[in-house]
Amino acid sequence: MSIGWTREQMAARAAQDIADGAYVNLGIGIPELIAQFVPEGREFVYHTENGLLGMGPPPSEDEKDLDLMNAGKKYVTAAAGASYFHHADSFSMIRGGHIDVCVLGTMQVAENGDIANWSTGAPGAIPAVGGAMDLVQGVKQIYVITQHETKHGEPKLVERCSMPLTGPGVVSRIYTDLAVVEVTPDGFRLVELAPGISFDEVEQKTGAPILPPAR
Amino acid sequence: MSIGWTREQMAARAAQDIADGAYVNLGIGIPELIAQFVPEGREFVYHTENGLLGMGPPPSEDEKDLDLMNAGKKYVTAAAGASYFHHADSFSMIRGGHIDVCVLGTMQVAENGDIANWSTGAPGAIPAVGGAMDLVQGVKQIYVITQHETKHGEPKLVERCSMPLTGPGVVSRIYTDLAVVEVTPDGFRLVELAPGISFDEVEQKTGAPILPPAR
Amino acid sequence: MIDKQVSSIPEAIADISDGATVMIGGFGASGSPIELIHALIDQGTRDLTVINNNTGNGEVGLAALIGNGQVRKMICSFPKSSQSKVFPELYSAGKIELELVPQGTLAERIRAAGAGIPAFYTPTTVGTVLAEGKESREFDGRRYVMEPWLQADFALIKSEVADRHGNLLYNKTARNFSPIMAMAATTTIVQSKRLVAPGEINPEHVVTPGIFVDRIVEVAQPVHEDTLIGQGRAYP
Amino acid sequence: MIDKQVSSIPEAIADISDGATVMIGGFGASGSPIELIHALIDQGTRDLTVINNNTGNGEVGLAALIGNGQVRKMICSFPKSSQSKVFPELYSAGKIELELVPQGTLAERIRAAGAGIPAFYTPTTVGTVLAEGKESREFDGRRYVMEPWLQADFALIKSEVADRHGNLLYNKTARNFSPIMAMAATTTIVQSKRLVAPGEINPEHVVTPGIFVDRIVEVAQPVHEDTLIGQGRAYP
Repeated sequence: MSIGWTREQMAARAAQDIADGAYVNLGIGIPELIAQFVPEGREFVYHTENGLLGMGPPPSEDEKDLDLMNAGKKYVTAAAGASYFHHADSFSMIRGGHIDVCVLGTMQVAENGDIANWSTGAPGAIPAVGGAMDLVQGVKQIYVITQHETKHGEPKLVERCSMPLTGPGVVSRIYTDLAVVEVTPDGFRLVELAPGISFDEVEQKTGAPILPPAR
Repeated sequence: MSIGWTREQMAARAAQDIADGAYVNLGIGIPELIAQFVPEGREFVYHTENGLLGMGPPPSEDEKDLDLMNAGKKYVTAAAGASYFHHADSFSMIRGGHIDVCVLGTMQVAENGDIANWSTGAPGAIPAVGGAMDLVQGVKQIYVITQHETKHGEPKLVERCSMPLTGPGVVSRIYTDLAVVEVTPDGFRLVELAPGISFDEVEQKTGAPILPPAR
Repeated sequence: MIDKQVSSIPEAIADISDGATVMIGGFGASGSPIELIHALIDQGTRDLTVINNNTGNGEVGLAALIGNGQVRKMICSFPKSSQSKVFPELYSAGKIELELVPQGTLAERIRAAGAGIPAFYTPTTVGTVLAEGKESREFDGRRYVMEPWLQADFALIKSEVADRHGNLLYNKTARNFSPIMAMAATTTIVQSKRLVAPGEINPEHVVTPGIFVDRIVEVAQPVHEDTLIGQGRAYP
Repeated sequence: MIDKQVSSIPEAIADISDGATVMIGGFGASGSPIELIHALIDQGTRDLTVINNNTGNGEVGLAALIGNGQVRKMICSFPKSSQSKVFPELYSAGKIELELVPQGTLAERIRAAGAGIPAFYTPTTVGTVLAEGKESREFDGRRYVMEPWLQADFALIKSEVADRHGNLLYNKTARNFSPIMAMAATTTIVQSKRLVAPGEINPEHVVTPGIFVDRIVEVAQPVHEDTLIGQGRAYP
């Protein structure tokens, strides 16, 4: 069995690709870990769509304010230089192209950049979209962090998404436990392998052709 | 010659028709005088479209702040309970139907409620509209204060405006030096005569049929 | 004199009648006007259309209003919650309607109603099933869908500080949808933790100008939805 | 580390090049970033499209920029002024273009650009000559015209207080168009009377969040347009 990157290592690797001074929106789950791995000398400003720019780390029990939460409804703090605003202003930041990077988890991502991460499409499922469709259309760079395969060993990087799309052609980079993959006009292209992982293994576990790294 | 109402009396008469607690936007000129004639026991809140709700009277020389002006670019004060906001929010108040009454001066007003008060339409004139077209479309009640005739003795209350419209069918009441006139589905109707003024005189100086007061 | 204060919660909401469309501020538990919602449960108003980002948590507040069968239709972006089974059960049983609106589109539709903009174009949902049936067109080579404004008869809002004019301050991220809902509703009803004299709120700091507020009732010690849920409470 | 401060005005505006579209904050004299405008005159940048509610006053600031022949086109709502003959003379001589936009539509088009809304509908201008050539349609029995967003390459803004993140406070009605212009421009350049450390501005009071600001230059003692005009000054 392969080893690859842990969740923390995936987050740390993604953080390397975010520029100093970037405005960043982090999805729920592994993406949230990025805030723990900001590279030395860089400062990211976190946007949370419920109305806070400059989100800080979780509060101590003393600091906790029931009215200060993030979009995942977890208690957070406000960093120095933060600001509060209403929801229409918050989504103006998103839709208006002011956020530099959004890092999301996903169920599927396709070689053309399509992403499906809001609904399995199963009959009877209660649809719930939140801000996902706004984020993928509005943020300048959409990065995905995900296990390379589902729990059932099926590829999450696919030729075409079988689940309902969140947005078409929006993803630029994918960080998995096995590799960093970019989405190019020619499809998936390997950027970097996790330690101990071979290109063959990544190719085998990817549901679409994958190109070797650009020279 | 008729006497009729002075500018101050016209403003005072219009103020009588504004309810306690109303949000009011006052145009430049005679409409501004309304603020001096608020009826006993009533409170009006003045909106000025450059970004202040709760505009107060002109400042003393000591109070004057070069950054606190009204839409007519005159220095003003902020009353207790005032708020500042940006221009898009300010015109949301107007366009969104939140302002109760707007009182405007005019060049012409027609029996169907059309108003023309932004451009003579003369060739070569520099067009300048400001917020007039937003106000007439957005505010709940549009009142007009104007001399009944132009300086050249021509009627300002007309069958159809000959000048370019500011907005169609928007005016509900007109306060002139001679009379208070309402705009009804049947055209102009007299509400009240100024002291010493006869219905005949008003009829003669109005460029459209005018109905006697409703019983 | 302008004085939008009313003396009791039941009086503040008395004219919300069956069939009304009601916006309720709050994102999750933060900013939820629990006392106003519970009064609406006490009043028994039915057949409501409720606009909120979510569908409530636990068995208090909005979840309790839904659970009590008073809501015909929810308009929201995220009707699932780890802390509430109320909506999912009713929805699965076909007993409540749902209009699913992406969060940013929901916010913008509400703001548009307050700003007198009957419709606008957004890229959100383009290329997805949620764009089906929507009018779309291209601007500068990119496709957008048209979205209509979203108006309401009433908005129920929680504020931190208010004055008799209706000027409001909020607490941190409890602000969320409340300022735009106050703009969009015909009648905006506010429960405020503190009431101050006009002039005590710095005009530079006002978040919701009084023009958008119709009634204010003081609720000096509001319960927080998260506290009630932590105590395992249900309403009524 | 995020630090949007630049050390000089010429440096702040150096990349504004010929042919750029520039939004300039201010309503009349209030909020006009005089020092940034005068630096643009010094720089000699030409063929500009300028977006402002007016066309400047006297022979300083925006009026001086226009008078110096650097502006190809004005987009504004009220190009006349009792205090300036600069624009009217050039316009009558056919030497400058004008796009006349009603004030509320101007504000909303700017805000739309900042919010990623390529077009919206408004009742303003319906039934007037300013609606000619515009697409219109009915919603709920009332007619509206469609208006496109209004984007810019640069915004020049005057603030009262700023921090290195770009969070801004304004002074009274000097706020006017500045917050929405900061949203709508690719690059927003701010002259601020005071610079403070992050955290000194209460997050509840921030008017323009730093995300909308690119550069800040301190101008501790800005001249006010009205003061210059009162002194009969001309620039340069």
